[in-house]
Amino acid sequence: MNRTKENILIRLQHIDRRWIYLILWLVVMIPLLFPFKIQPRPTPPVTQLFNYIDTMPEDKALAISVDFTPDTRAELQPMVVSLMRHAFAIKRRVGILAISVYGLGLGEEAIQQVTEEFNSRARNHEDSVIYGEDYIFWGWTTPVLTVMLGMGERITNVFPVDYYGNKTETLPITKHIKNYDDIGVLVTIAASAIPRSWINYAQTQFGVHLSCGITAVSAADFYPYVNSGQFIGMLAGMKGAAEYEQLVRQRMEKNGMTWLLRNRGTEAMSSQTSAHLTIMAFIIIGNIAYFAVRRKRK
Amino acid sequence: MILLLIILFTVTPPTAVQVKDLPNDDGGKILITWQRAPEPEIIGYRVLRQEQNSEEWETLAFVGRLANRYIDDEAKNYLPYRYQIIACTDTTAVPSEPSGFVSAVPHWFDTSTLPAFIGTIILSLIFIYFINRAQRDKNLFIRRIAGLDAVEEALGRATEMGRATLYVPGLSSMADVATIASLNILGEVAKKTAKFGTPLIVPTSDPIVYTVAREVVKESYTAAGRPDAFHQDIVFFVTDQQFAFAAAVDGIMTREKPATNFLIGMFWAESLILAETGAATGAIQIAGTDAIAQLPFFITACDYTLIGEELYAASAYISREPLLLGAIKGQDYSKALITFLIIIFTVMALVFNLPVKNWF
Amino acid sequence: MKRRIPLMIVLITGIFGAVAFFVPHPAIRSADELMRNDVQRIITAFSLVLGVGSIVQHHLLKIKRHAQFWPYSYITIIALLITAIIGVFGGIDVTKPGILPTRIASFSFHIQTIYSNMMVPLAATMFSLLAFFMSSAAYRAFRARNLEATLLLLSAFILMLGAVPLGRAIHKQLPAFAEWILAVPNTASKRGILFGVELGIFATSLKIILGIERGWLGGGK
Amino acid sequence: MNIATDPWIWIGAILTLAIFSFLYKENPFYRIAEHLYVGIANGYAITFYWHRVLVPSLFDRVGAQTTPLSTKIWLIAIAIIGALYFTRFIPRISWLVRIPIAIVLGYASGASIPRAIDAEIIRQLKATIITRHSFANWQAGIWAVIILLGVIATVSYFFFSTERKGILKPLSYTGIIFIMIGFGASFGYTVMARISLFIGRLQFLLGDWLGLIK
Repeated sequence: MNRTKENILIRLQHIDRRWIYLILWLVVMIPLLFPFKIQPRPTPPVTQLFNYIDTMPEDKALAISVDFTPDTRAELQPMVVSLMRHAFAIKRRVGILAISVYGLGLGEEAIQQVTEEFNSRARNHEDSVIYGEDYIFWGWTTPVLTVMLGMGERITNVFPVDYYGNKTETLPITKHIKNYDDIGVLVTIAASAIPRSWINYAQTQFGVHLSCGITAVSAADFYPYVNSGQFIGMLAGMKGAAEYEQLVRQRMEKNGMTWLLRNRGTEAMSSQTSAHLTIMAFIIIGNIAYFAVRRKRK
Repeated sequence: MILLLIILFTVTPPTAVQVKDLPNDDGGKILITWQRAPEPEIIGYRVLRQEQNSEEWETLAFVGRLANRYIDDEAKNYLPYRYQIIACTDTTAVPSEPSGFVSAVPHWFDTSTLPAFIGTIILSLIFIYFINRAQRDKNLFIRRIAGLDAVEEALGRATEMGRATLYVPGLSSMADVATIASLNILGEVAKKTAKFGTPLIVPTSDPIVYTVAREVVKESYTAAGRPDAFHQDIVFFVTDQQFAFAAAVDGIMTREKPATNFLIGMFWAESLILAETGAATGAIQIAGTDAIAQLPFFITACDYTLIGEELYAASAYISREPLLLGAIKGQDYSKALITFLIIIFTVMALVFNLPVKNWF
Repeated sequence: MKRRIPLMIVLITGIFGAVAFFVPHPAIRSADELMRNDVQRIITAFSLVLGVGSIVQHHLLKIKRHAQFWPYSYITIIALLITAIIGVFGGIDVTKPGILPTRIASFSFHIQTIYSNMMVPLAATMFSLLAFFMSSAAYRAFRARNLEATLLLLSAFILMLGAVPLGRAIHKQLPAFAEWILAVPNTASKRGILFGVELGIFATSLKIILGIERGWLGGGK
Repeated sequence: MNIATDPWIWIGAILTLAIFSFLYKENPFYRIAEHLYVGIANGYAITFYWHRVLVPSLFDRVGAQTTPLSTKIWLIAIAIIGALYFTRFIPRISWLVRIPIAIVLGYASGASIPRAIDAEIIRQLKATIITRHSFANWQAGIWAVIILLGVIATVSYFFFSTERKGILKPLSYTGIIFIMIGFGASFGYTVMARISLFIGRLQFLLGDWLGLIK
């Protein structure tokens, strides 16, 4: 009996790594296919941004700058989606732009998804979100400095035509979003140092309120700006996205929008959580086996 | 006239417009500062410039309402300019008084780099002293580094098993110290594989590193008295693409099953891809890098890891080259100097409350 | 001569490279820009020929010798040739077509298409293998053998726990503790290693410029 | 289920699976993907250097009428130096290959000297110094002291001139303790980012390719 037990432990110590790979594959894939509910508790930086947007005056718009590239999509795209949902749910105008040309496709994808979610459930004109009235996709232009400074004077000068080729001057929303003064908060979603440029130019020169959504890896670099109040809160990595999704879901339910929407951040977070727990379990099992065998040997 | 009066009453013009040549630059830049107007309806300021002997004012830029400085970086050197700042609201524009004239001048020394300049001089002197001393005193002491015993042992094992040795000199260029240190170690490893007659595989990711590594190995085979054993396929270039290189080396590791893998040099995220595949094939693995972010992965997946500076020391130790040993000495004394400075400055700051952080 | 001329060159270009850092004057700075933009870039581009020559030769040799798995060598050589031909003659810019058409009906085989649909998935997948390798490395290596290994294990464990909701559930301060490890002991050790590494960079650069470090000459006379 | 019809998605998916198959064992699919990858990567490098470096920096400028003659001569001289790399294949003058290497290496070495000191050594030294300001709140002050001790201990671990005796012994041991805690932290901190990469690949396979998730 003891002998077999020891054998198992020894074998466990030198288990074929492919079992580990298989388990990891499954624990990441299954939650993606069949999302289970974990409800991450919102951390202060996330709540701070949510509350700020939630209580923004009605005439202030939310601006989202899609500053990342497709390689960090898994982490950052859910932020764009849930920020848009939040603004539409509380009927605030939304302006979207891209600092990186690769952000255009990602911005467009998020717009398609969220407007479809709202418009397919709208019963009247009031409920639906309409391009050029409720939101605008300014698109992309270069150089970066021109965008960040020019938007403080007049957005239509920076983006004379929008992403779809409309003259921005002719769109009704333009009357309400002339420059930074009409933007309640601009959220830059990025995996690079771009949020710092937004602070250096848009904020120091125009005092625009900023916030950011970044990858988990770069969170440590941006914490100081949150602490100093230069960013109103921050969404960091999938965890930040998932927490924001939960807050938006609760807000929408309160507003009577009890829709079943995909929350990619939350779903990915279930994968993340199960993967982390699995790896930690591996470490624990490895050590139990190690110590059990070592004690036997003594 | 009435309209103009209204404007003047509602918005005050920017005041105290100051101009000066930007210091420490390559010329062509003038710094303009001003006092902001207090009115909240101002959206920003327009910066205007006039050349001496010209009537024309040109608009340089529009800056935000919180800005109180602008750097004109399009000035011609030695040509005097003056500037004017216009406060703009949605409907009005109120100009300041024009500034005085100033011209941009290029500078020969960037005073902000003075600490680095002093540092460069001091450290250079330390190193040159020790390198000189090393030439006279052949017995400079360097403590033995544990990982080096592992090198011998690993090569011995490869011979016993009759299997190949894989040596990856990192993915960076010759400009990286880690690559140079790695090629020094490669020279010694190649001498041993030549002597024992075990096959050596050296995939590279930089064309120049490939060229140099090839010469290094060739020379080692000659030095070991086995020039016949050197063939042109020992060292080869794979690709400069990070993950394509990792894919290829993973393939080599699993197909050739080397008994020993050396992963020494500069690595990025591919470090663990290589190290874990190597561990799976059962090879003895010796890693060494100064890429701090990759060290945790080598530590977990390799049998022995030369951490940061140990890599340079190992390259000096293994080659027993007095000049390299002298440099290690110089490094030790420089570190002692840095430690000393940290402590001294801290004491000065805490005890005497001196603003040490503003000194450099 | 075979050694002296190259050693003279490193001395001159080396001193120039260092001086350019301290001197903003356009006389030096524009020369520095020429050095970086023209000289370095163009010379590096030529060096690729050595690399490509080597990989092609390596695989031709395998084919010739019928070494193990030699048929796969054809794949590398053919893929290299096709990609280079499409890229060089088809143009790299989607908006500026080259002399080679890169589209058959609706099927594009432009170099950027190849890049985003073959190189990117391949790179991303190789990169993502790390998720697996981290698990197996952690399982194998994170054993509490001695104090050092235990600390390595514990700090990794706490950081992982801090990243998931469970960490907060165990103790409210756990995520903050994880951050503290990252911000305090981690910073200290990184900084300590960095001093040595940067001094090593300094010393080696100095040795190269002064002609003491000659490994790069690659032996020979 | 809404499987992709774009052939490129299929190619991407097949290559993705071929690389993942390596986790099980080295196999012909992986071998094909690996050899293909190396070939394409080199082909792409040729394309890149041709279109992004040689054409705009060299050929276009030498060919343009507006380029001054001195610049043309200068550019041609650089090209000749670059071409010296080819002498590696000619044994008698193969030493000439050292000239372009010397130019690239010398400049890079020289440029890195002041930068190593300015950006790294001085900045990190400055950050480690404790001032009264560090004690603005007592916690931050204690952390600053720990960092200072940790830095000194870690530095002492890399002291090679003497054996580890006397004060160096406990100090360098403290150093390795800091190093191990730091490495563990980096490892644990990176896990999330790497899992994210894998989630990204699964989203491609299950979403873009198979259409199982939207």
